[in-house]
Amino acid sequence: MNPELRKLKNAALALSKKQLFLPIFALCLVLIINIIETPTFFNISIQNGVLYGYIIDIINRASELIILAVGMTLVIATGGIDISVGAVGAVAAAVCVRLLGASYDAYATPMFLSIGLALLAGMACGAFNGFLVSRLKIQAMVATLILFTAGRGIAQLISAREIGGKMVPGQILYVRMESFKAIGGFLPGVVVPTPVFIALGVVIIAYFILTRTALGLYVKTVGINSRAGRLVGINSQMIIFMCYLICGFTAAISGVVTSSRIYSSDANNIGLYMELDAILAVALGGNSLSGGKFSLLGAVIGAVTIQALTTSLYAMGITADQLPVYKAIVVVLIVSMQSEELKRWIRNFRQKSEAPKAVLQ
Amino acid sequence: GGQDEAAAGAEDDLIVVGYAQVGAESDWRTANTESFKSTFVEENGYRLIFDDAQQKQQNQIKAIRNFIQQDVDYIVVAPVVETGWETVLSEAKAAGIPVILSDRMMDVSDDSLYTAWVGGNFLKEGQDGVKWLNDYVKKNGLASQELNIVLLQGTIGSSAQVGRTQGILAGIDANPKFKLLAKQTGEFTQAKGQEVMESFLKAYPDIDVVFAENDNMAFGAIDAIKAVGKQPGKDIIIISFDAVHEAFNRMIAGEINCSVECNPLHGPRVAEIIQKLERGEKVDKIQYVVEEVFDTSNAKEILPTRMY
Amino acid sequence: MEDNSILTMRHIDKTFPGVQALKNVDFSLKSGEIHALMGENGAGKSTLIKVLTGVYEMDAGEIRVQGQDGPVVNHSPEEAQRNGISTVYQEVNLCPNISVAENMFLERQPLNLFGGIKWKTMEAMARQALKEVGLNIDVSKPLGEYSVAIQQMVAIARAIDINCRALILDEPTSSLDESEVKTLFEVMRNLKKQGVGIIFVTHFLEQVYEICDSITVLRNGALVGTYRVAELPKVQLVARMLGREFDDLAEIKSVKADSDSGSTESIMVRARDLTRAGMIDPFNLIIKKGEVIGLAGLLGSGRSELARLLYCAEKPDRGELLVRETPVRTRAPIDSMKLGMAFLPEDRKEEGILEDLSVRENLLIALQAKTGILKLLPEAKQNELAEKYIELLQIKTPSPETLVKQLSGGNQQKVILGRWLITNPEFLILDEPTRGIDVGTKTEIQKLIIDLAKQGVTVLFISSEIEEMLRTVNRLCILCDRQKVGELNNDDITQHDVMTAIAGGAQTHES
Amino acid sequence: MKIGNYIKEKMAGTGFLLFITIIMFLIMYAGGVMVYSAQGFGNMQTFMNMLIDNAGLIIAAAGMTAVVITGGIDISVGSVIGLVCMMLAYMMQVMGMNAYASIAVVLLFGLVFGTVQGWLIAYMRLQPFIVTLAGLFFCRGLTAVISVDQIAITDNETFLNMATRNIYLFFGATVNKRGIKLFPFVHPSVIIALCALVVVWYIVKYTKFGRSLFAIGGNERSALLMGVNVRRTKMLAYILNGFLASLAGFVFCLNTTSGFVEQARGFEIEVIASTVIGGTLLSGGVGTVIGSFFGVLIKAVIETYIRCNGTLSSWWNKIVLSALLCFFIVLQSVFAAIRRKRSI
Ligand SMILES: Nc1ncnc2c1ncn2[C@@H]1O[C@H](COP(=O)(O)OP(=O)(O)OP(=O)(O)O)[C@@H](O)[C@H]1O
Ligand SMILES: Nc1ncnc2c1ncn2[C@@H]1O[C@H](COP(=O)(O)OP(=O)(O)OP(=O)(O)O)[C@@H](O)[C@H]1O
Ligand SMILES: [Mg+2]
Ligand SMILES: [Mg+2]
Repeated sequence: MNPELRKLKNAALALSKKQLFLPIFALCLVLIINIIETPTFFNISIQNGVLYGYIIDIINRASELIILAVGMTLVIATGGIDISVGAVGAVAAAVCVRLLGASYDAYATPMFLSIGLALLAGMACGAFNGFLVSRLKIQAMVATLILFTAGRGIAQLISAREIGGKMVPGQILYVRMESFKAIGGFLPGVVVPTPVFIALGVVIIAYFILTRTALGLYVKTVGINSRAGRLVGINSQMIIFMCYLICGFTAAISGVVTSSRIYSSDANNIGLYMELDAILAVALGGNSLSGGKFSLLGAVIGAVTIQALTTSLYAMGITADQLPVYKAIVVVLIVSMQSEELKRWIRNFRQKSEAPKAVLQ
Repeated sequence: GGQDEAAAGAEDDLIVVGYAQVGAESDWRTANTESFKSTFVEENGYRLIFDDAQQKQQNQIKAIRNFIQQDVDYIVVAPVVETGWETVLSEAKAAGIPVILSDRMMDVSDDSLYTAWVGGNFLKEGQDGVKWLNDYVKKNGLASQELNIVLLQGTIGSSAQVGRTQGILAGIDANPKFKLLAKQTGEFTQAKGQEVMESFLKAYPDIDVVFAENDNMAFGAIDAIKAVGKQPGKDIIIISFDAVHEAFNRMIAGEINCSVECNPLHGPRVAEIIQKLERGEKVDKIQYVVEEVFDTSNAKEILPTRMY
Repeated sequence: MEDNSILTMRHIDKTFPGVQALKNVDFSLKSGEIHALMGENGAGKSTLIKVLTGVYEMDAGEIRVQGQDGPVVNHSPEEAQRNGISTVYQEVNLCPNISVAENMFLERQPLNLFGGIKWKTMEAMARQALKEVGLNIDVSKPLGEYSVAIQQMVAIARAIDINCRALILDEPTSSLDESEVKTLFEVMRNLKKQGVGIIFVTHFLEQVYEICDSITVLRNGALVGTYRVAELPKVQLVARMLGREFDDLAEIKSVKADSDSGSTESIMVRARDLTRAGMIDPFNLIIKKGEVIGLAGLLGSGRSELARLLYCAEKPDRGELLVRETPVRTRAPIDSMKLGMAFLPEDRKEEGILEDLSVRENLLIALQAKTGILKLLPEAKQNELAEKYIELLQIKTPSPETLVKQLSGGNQQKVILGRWLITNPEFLILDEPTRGIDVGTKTEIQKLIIDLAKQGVTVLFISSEIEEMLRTVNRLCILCDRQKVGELNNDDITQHDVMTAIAGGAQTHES
Repeated sequence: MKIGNYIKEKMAGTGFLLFITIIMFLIMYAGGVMVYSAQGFGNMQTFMNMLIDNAGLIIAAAGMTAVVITGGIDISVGSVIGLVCMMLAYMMQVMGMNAYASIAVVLLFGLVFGTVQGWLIAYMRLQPFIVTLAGLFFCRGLTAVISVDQIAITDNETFLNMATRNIYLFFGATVNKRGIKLFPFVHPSVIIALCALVVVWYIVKYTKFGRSLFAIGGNERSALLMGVNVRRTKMLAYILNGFLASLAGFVFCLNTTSGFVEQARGFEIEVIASTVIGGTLLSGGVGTVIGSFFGVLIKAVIETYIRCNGTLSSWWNKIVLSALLCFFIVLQSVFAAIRRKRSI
């Protein structure tokens, strides 16, 4: 009995691993098309001491999205959604830059302190969302809509500059100290862009927490049936709250990274429309937006896929404003590729169907 | 009803002006708003009703309708876009309220719908940019050699983009030595500007000149250029527009060679027009604000005098 | 096609990943007969029905329906309905958010000339149809506001109202109690007179012998045989179902005999004037350590609510609760768990299973929650426990990693039971634990309860089957109209005594 | 007494949210009239403007309601509207097409687009959010493909007449400073919107299709077992919504008489917001078309507050707007919670 059960279990595990197969496949597809289109796509060279090339660009630019996707995955797993991440990022960026101050030789506030406070600001926003959703039972999309709008206003308010003797908000503040640019650029003597490390760090920590603690299981439970979850002693409200908190945190990180890239706080544009890409990333990772089961790595791959798509479309000389058309088509292709229904059709096509009619899944 | 008249009576002396602003999407815009807010104050005999459209035309249309209900004396609009004002302006006309445009033009079937327009001449700005480049190459004796040019456009369709692109392209065509390699929109933002410039640099290793249709995109471009180990302002000439505060710092640092001003201080000019209209005088429809060209040579002394 | 058979199924095969649910099954239903479909949990009853009604597509086999020459394939329940087959599936399958009337007439609403729904007419019709099954409720309220039992009756009423040649009832009685069952049988007899053929799935043998004409037995997805009721005594039927000789009543009796000794004097739980508005009136209750106490009452009498209050699934409005004589301010279920309580809810679908989690995760979630978020149970331990309880409760599943939603109804119930046993609780609250469980396992569970009691575990046991409770409990607590109306010590009292007690309670309550 | 019963009935079940939504609207409107009477909040026309400004929103919200009731969502509406405006502008201004022909074309497009999305969601079982997100990208991009310029409709007389014709009410006139007597009026767009509203309301409340939407939203599986053709119904919902989106686009274009790439960007958020304010649950199964209508009006009132205040800078505008929104939503949820307690 036992050994064969083991076998079955391993088989099942293998299957669940397969879940990641399609997202990866999709990513590869995008990349392969590239070689055909732009042969130089995979060239990586070292220019003035740092790695250089499309691939590096993709990973580098995907970093923020990856970081966001981590938080978004959790939120979505609880059956919610957070459309405020972009704005929250802007808030964090504003806090960070405002604190750092705009001088060439010294920060008004030590860098790590101001970054820390920026992250706190992000978590505060996350807490706000979490409170609305978990305690007041407000529908996630609407609850987060509030910061989605207010966030940028707050960010503008924070990024004030002294003009003609009085502080005028709604400015674009610039950080001049080179050392701040390292976060979004390169650490001295390192050939890989810093954001990549940050993204990697976030993913690893998240993965560790989810696999070493029961958080992952709890989140799934809450997402599947929070009532049942409550009866088996899981504090659904707490879990949901935490997920939004984490999401706010990741949003803040990505915001700070972006602001360091442009070493300024552009309240109107930092993280603009990022929420959509983040959600898309989660979905491309083979996750259901209705909550429950989730795959963190899937989301990460999804994020990279999106950036790869964008970068390569640019490389193919498609203009920014027409890009969405192609993006849309590819997205539809990828998700249909992952759809149960398609698999079923193929199966039916090959031989009589084995699984229950997907009507009931 | 009665209350209206009462309210109106109380402040008969004040001229009520409704200003439908685009938003606060750039320093330029904020400066423009400030200029209006500081001009139309009670001391000068005005009451300003300010409305911020959050970069959305439909909001602006709503605002104008609201101004009509608030029964203002003048409506000032800085249109988000040039098009689509037929319906609401005809309502304003029916209510007999004069409409003055600031910054962007309006494209309507009959231009009696608005009284006057105040703003910068984007076409001229574009031409000034190229003109500066021509002088520059002459001065530095580069006139003989070919110059490879790329153009970072603004948000497609915005009149700043349309006008400047037009001016720049015309100028480039005029000079056989100038060669336009590529143009793409950076949507007026630093991040996009950087991203687009990066792809330019990959595609074309030998770029000599960058036109950026606003300063922010230029800042992005500068980073992209630095990233490939070239020197902005030396290896690659950078010409940008707007001449915001930060742009001067960059010119002083020698990273931007030239920035063509786009003057946001429309308030006083509009006030003039209103005064004329109050006196029943005739005003001419198109009124440009004065705009200059700044470059590394004069940036340092000008900077302290800048209001934005 | 035979004389008067309404539908016949031949050589039906159906495989799911990991299990062959149906192997070459034949089945035929005559008009005017009530045909019982029997088998253990996971035998394939529901699957057969779902294949018949086009919920699943079969791998092989053919279905013939009276009036159609040539085999028919139903691609959807809708199509099945058009072929004169109306079905009540296992588990209530109605929409909680829309009104009772709408649930009854969905897709069949009475329309006016402009294709608009005539609401008033519809609600009148609904009221009428529900009267037929002895239900008199506000049909304009959302279905979700009524208890499981009522929902079940609505589902039945709906199926009956669709005038059909074949009516399929998959475990309709599992959540009903005596009186409802009686009315249901009345209705079934009438239909029978009208020549309707009825497929009736249940785990209650008495009911089968009370109303059915013939029996088809499935075991592990294979057909054992079809018999006339008269020709097949109870004992043999059970033997056919389980594939081994077995006399449940005898076994249980013997067990019960010594079960009383389980109870001691130390008190486990004491409730003082515990109450929650609209659910149950204030009640006092003392449960001794190691005793098995049952809650008897009619539908909506407040049994579940009483249980829920003890576990703090809902917060009481007033009153206090003492566990081991120390008052508790429990705020959430987790606190009750920490006190050694365990609660198996009545509504498996809504509050029990976590559909998209594996059997293993479903088994271990409670223990995990108890150990805390930071200490994840080691993989090895998880598998060990999971396998242990899968064997102990004989849960039919391809592997511990199978999604629990893929198990048969009864097996899902076992999983939830296992979930709580793993936490080895001191006070076990079971609300309808044997609902939808087959005879074999049912007795297993009853024995289990008694064994637990022997080991000093206190058990609160709710069942709509008074028989079953009489076999297991030491003490019965009678509820009526959301009031506790009395207690009976279980020494040779009969079902009748209990019923009278309930009735009596009702009278005292009236006056 | 009778009214009391009526209200009780309304309070029962899902009617409750609708009920409080309407009450809230009335309160907020009354408040506005009191505080901002000097700013002409009390004028009949101010209310009419709410309808004129939001005609498109009203239609889109009605469509969204139908989709959300099934537990789905459509975030492509904003882009569809943008695209429709661009198509109209391009066809009439650049290609010089006849107004009615162009309108027919865009409505047809709406149907087709809705069908495609519906098919992908209902038959390919792709997630609504993602499919419509792709739809959002697609339409926005297509708009740019058609033209990157701002195209104003200035030549097409028929269309401009439709756009600017005033339909007057013959009461509630106001006289402004310049002594001009202004009768309150609406544009044809409002009439179209209200008609669409009524039709959708009827469909949702009084047709089999409409009720099936609720069943699916409540429990798709059960709906299927009860014999609902889930796939077809879902697909139809998205077709309906696609059509209404394009109709909204047309109405929107009547108001803006132009097409450009950024047109109606982010509009979907407004649509969803008003739908939810109107008491529709994004989890599906609960919602009313009338509710969504009042959702729109409530948004309009909040915005009018800010306009009448007339001093808020860009950032405060954002903050105050969402603060008011937040306040409203929280209040709503509190009411809902109280009621949940009551019912049990
Ligand atoms: N959707 C499904 N996917 C995979 N396996 C399934 C599915 N549905 C049922 N099964 C398997 O088919 C077998 C028969 O299940 P079925 O529900 O027919 O049993 P049953 O006779 O109805 O039992 P019960 O009396 O508990 O309802 C079981 O082993 C079950 O695990
Ligand atoms: N969700 C609910 N909404 C409104 N009333 C409810 C709800 N749940 C239970 N009730 C009412 O509370 C009373 C007690 O219900 P409860 O479920 O405890 O009865 P019961 O004895 O368990 O009967 P059964 O479990 O067989 O339905 C019933 O009158 C029922 O109508
Ligand atoms: Mg079954
Ligand atoms: Mg119960």
